[in-house]
Amino acid sequence: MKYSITVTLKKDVLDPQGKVVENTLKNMGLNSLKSVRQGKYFEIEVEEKNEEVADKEVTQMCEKLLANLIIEDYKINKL
Amino acid sequence: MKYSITVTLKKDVLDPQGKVVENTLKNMGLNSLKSVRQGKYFEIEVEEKNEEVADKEVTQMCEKLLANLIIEDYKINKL
Amino acid sequence: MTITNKIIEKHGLKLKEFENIKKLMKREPNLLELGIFSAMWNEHCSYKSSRIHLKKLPTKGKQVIQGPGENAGVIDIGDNDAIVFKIESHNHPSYIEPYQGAATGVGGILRDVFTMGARPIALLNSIHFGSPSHPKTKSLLNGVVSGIGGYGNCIGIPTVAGETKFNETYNENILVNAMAVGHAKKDKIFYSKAKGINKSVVYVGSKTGRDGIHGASMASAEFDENSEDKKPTVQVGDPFTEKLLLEACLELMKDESIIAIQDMGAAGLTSSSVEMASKGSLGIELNLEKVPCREENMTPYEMMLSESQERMLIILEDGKEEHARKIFNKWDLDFVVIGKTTNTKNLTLKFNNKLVGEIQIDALATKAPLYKRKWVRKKIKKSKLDIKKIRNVNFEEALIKVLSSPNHSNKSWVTNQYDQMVMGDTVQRSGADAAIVRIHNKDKAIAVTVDSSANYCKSQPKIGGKQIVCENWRNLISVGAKPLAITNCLNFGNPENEEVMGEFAECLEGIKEACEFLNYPVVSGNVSFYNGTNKKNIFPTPVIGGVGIINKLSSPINHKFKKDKSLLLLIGKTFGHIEQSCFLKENFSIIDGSPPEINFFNEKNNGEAVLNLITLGLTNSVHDVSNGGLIVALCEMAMSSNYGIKIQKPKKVRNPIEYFFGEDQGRFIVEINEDDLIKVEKVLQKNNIYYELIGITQKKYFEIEGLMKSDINDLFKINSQWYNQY
Amino acid sequence: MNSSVIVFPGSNCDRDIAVALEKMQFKNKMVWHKDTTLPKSDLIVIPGGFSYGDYLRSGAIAGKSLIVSEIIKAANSGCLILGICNGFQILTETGLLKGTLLRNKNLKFINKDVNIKVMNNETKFTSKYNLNQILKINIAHNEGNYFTKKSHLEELKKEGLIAFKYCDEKGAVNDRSNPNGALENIAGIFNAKKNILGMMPHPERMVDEMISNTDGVNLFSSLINK
Ligand SMILES: Nc1ncnc2c1ncn2[C@@H]1O[C@H](COP(=O)(O)OP(=O)(O)O)[C@@H](O)[C@H]1O
Ligand SMILES: [Mg+2]
Repeated sequence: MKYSITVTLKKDVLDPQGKVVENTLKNMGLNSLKSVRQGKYFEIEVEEKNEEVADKEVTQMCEKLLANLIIEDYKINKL
Repeated sequence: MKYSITVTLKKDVLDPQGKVVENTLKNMGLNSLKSVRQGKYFEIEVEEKNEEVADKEVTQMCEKLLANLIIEDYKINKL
Repeated sequence: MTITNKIIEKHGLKLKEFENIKKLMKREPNLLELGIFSAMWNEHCSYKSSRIHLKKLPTKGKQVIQGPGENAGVIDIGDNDAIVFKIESHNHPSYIEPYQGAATGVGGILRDVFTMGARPIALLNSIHFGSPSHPKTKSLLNGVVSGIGGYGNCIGIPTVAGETKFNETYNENILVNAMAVGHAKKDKIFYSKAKGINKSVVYVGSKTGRDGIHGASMASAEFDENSEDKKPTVQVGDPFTEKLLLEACLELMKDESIIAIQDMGAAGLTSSSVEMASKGSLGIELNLEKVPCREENMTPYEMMLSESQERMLIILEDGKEEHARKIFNKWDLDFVVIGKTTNTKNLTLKFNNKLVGEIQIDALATKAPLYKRKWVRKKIKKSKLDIKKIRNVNFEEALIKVLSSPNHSNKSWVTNQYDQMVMGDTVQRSGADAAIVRIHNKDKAIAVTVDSSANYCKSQPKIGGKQIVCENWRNLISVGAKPLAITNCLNFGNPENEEVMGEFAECLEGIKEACEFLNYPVVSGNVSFYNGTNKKNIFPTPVIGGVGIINKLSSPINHKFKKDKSLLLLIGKTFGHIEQSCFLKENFSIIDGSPPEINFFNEKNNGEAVLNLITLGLTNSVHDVSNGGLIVALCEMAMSSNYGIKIQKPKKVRNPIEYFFGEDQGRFIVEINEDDLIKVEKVLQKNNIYYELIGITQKKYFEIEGLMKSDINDLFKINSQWYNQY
Repeated sequence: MNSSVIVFPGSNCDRDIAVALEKMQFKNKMVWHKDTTLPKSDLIVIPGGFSYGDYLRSGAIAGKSLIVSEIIKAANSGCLILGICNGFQILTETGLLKGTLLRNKNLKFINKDVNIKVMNNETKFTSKYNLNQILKINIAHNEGNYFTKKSHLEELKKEGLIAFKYCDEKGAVNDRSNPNGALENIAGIFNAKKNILGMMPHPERMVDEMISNTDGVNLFSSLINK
């Protein structure tokens, strides 16, 4: 089973990377741009056939490693 | 208008980060894991109301800045 | 499959070369074999255009343990200590993907050094970009600098010196040269020469992927519509894995397990196995199904030509396999016996027990093509300089133009992105004439620097060649080091162009003469041709990396003024050579005339006298005079310290502009205590050195009588703003 | 005093800190991350570097290694723990210190000497320094931008748990003297029991006059004489 996971900074955490990308794009003349937030993206494949078990495993991966819950949120999508 | 963009390394490009994450998750006992690939994620808001124009602008952002097409692919989603 | 002309061409081989291959093999090669020939016979691996010129360089000396021909050069610094070093280019990949291109350039040169049993202790780089106003320059600069830092910082080796230059000749073709310096025990150096038959050939490091298969990516488009985009030509660096590989290799090198070792650089598995076999006059047999692969269904062709990073090939002594495997497993690295040495003198390739290719090692190595390309000498153009016009500029404004220019601006924007302190032995960081790195646990040190002068080399390649060697030598002297040996990275345009080849030949003549005169041998190097696009070749840009020794590290010297009211001596004669100067370039955009001549005798005599003064403890600070002339050198000394200067207006001089901005060679500024003047003069007079007492240091102001008086903080600001505003 | 330096794959200031500790008369042992027991130590140091390449997040992966549970045990029984740079990042990932270290504000690796100010000298790590003493110490990091929740920041301030703040040469703590964007210029913090210190600057780089200065010496001499 394949999942995609996005990990993004919480709203109240400063996102310097996003800010720099935003400024660069604006300087490049892309003026309609309002805002950019940057995060991480993972594509994960698990061999587990049982969907429920697989879902649980992937949630665990997020909570235990992929996201730092102090500053980050995560979202899981099935592919 | 809001978009989400994922930028991932092309299939045959080495992904050292993904590899280390994969090994770590396996060592943590998540054995059903098959593979991890890591990429970047962006949430972008543009003020442009005309959908077609906005789409084009976002594509440009990807091609010109967010992805290096020599080693990366990108995908755009409307949010 | 039959080999068509198109396939040959796409492998970068000439039809005549292909005929030669068939003659050597006495049959037509298959595609795998053709790929291997193309990798071994290309310019990068075979040095086919440069070899006859490189042979002329002096490579021997008492201090040389290993000259060119191995992974890196090795020199003797006494007490059973040896220094291993080399420079290499990564120009083309860095233009396509600046971060990864630069990063893997650093990774590659580090492997060359630790392959030989040395622990890397310093990194340097020489990076050249197009005009700052060119639309690509900014992102290339950003990417390259963070790529160099990204790799060196992560692996934990200090980046201590380098040069960052801008010149529109690099608009479409930047230069990224990286140099690594390592320390080894003299009796524990490892070489790539295979010895003995039936020895295990071991693959260690990262897995092999489809990256960097150059010829292949194009050639294979013929066979599979979709294969094109599957094969990236740029590799991604993995400094973390390299750190593990470094530690694992050094751990294995502690005992007597290794017969030969070779990193997999350009042309990966192909060149590493062929070189080891060729040096040992042996054969080598590889079972390619054993090669650790990152992707599924990789073909022998892809495995042999992949340039995946962070891999090594080792030939082990009998019975050491398990011991070695344990070490590599501890560091989480692949370790696989993929073949053995044979007495056939062939490269024998098997895949699942089937013979898939067999080539004589000699055909790939010693019988590779050697070209005596046509070349022409540079025609010397008379300068059209209107000397009266340039004398009329405002002195202070002219200085400010130079100080605020991208090429002369303070480089801390660059160097602050590099960890210069890790490993705990960096005595002198970036910003000085050369960096100083202590030998761990000892009170001696090496000094290192890289230098180039593209404008000089373009105008008169031979003088340019001499000048860079001399400047490099001078930079080491200026920090109190005795220069020992150099490495060089020769960045040139298309060698099939007679003028480019002429620039190459003449630069090498100059380098050769300077190295011979100074007893400053070349122990390693790299040639990068085909820099340029659309028939526009870059300016000839040889880069010299030098290493010197400081035997007793009591009080290291640098260019910062140390005291108020010290005396300032200018060593060496000033003629006011203004052609090809920074003054002309930054003030009038004129790049015209000849570079300053080199007088070898004075160069050597002055340098040795200065080194003598330093060793005697008679100097407070020392700086060589180079780009920008006397005035810029004085400014650099002032801006890096808390002291200014007070200089008398020179009396016998034609014109202050030429006196202060002229770039005559062989000169140093020396700061001494007033009390020491007699002692210093004695040394200088004994050695017939020309010198002038030009003034003194003072607090706060940078002052030239009758010409200017500025606060040094203002000069510092002017010199520091460019990068931050760019 | 016995010290242990934990070595992770990718640690690269492990030798530097060992040299400094030995110079300051510690009996030091290097401990490989796969080891499951710690030698008897009064001080455990987690050195700087790029454990696991800083991949994913700096310190995240080292924070999951086996030895960490031993370090937590030792911490709970009062052993002194010092995390420098990557070591600080690892300590926050294990939860031994609260908060986190984000990318530097300018998104660049920064290596330079900066000034920091001693904010609390009544701890085992800082007793040899004066209060508000200004030190010049080298920093070298990509992620040194300290961030924590408001409530924790209040606790840090109230309990004297801020060890060092970035400042200028005169001691002014402000945006201009903040190299990486850290919250309130925080350069190092203690845990509530003050037996754990995490700091971004590298004191081990400042123990040798030939190389830099000796502003780091008193941190080690505070510890050895505690
Ligand atoms: N890319 C770089 N990497 C490291 N150090 C650099 C780099 N570029 C410039 N530097 C450092 O900045 C200082 C000034 O450089 P430069 O003006 O070229 O010196 P010089 O004229 O003495 O050769 C030197 O100490 C040099 O080592
Ligand atoms: Mg110099």
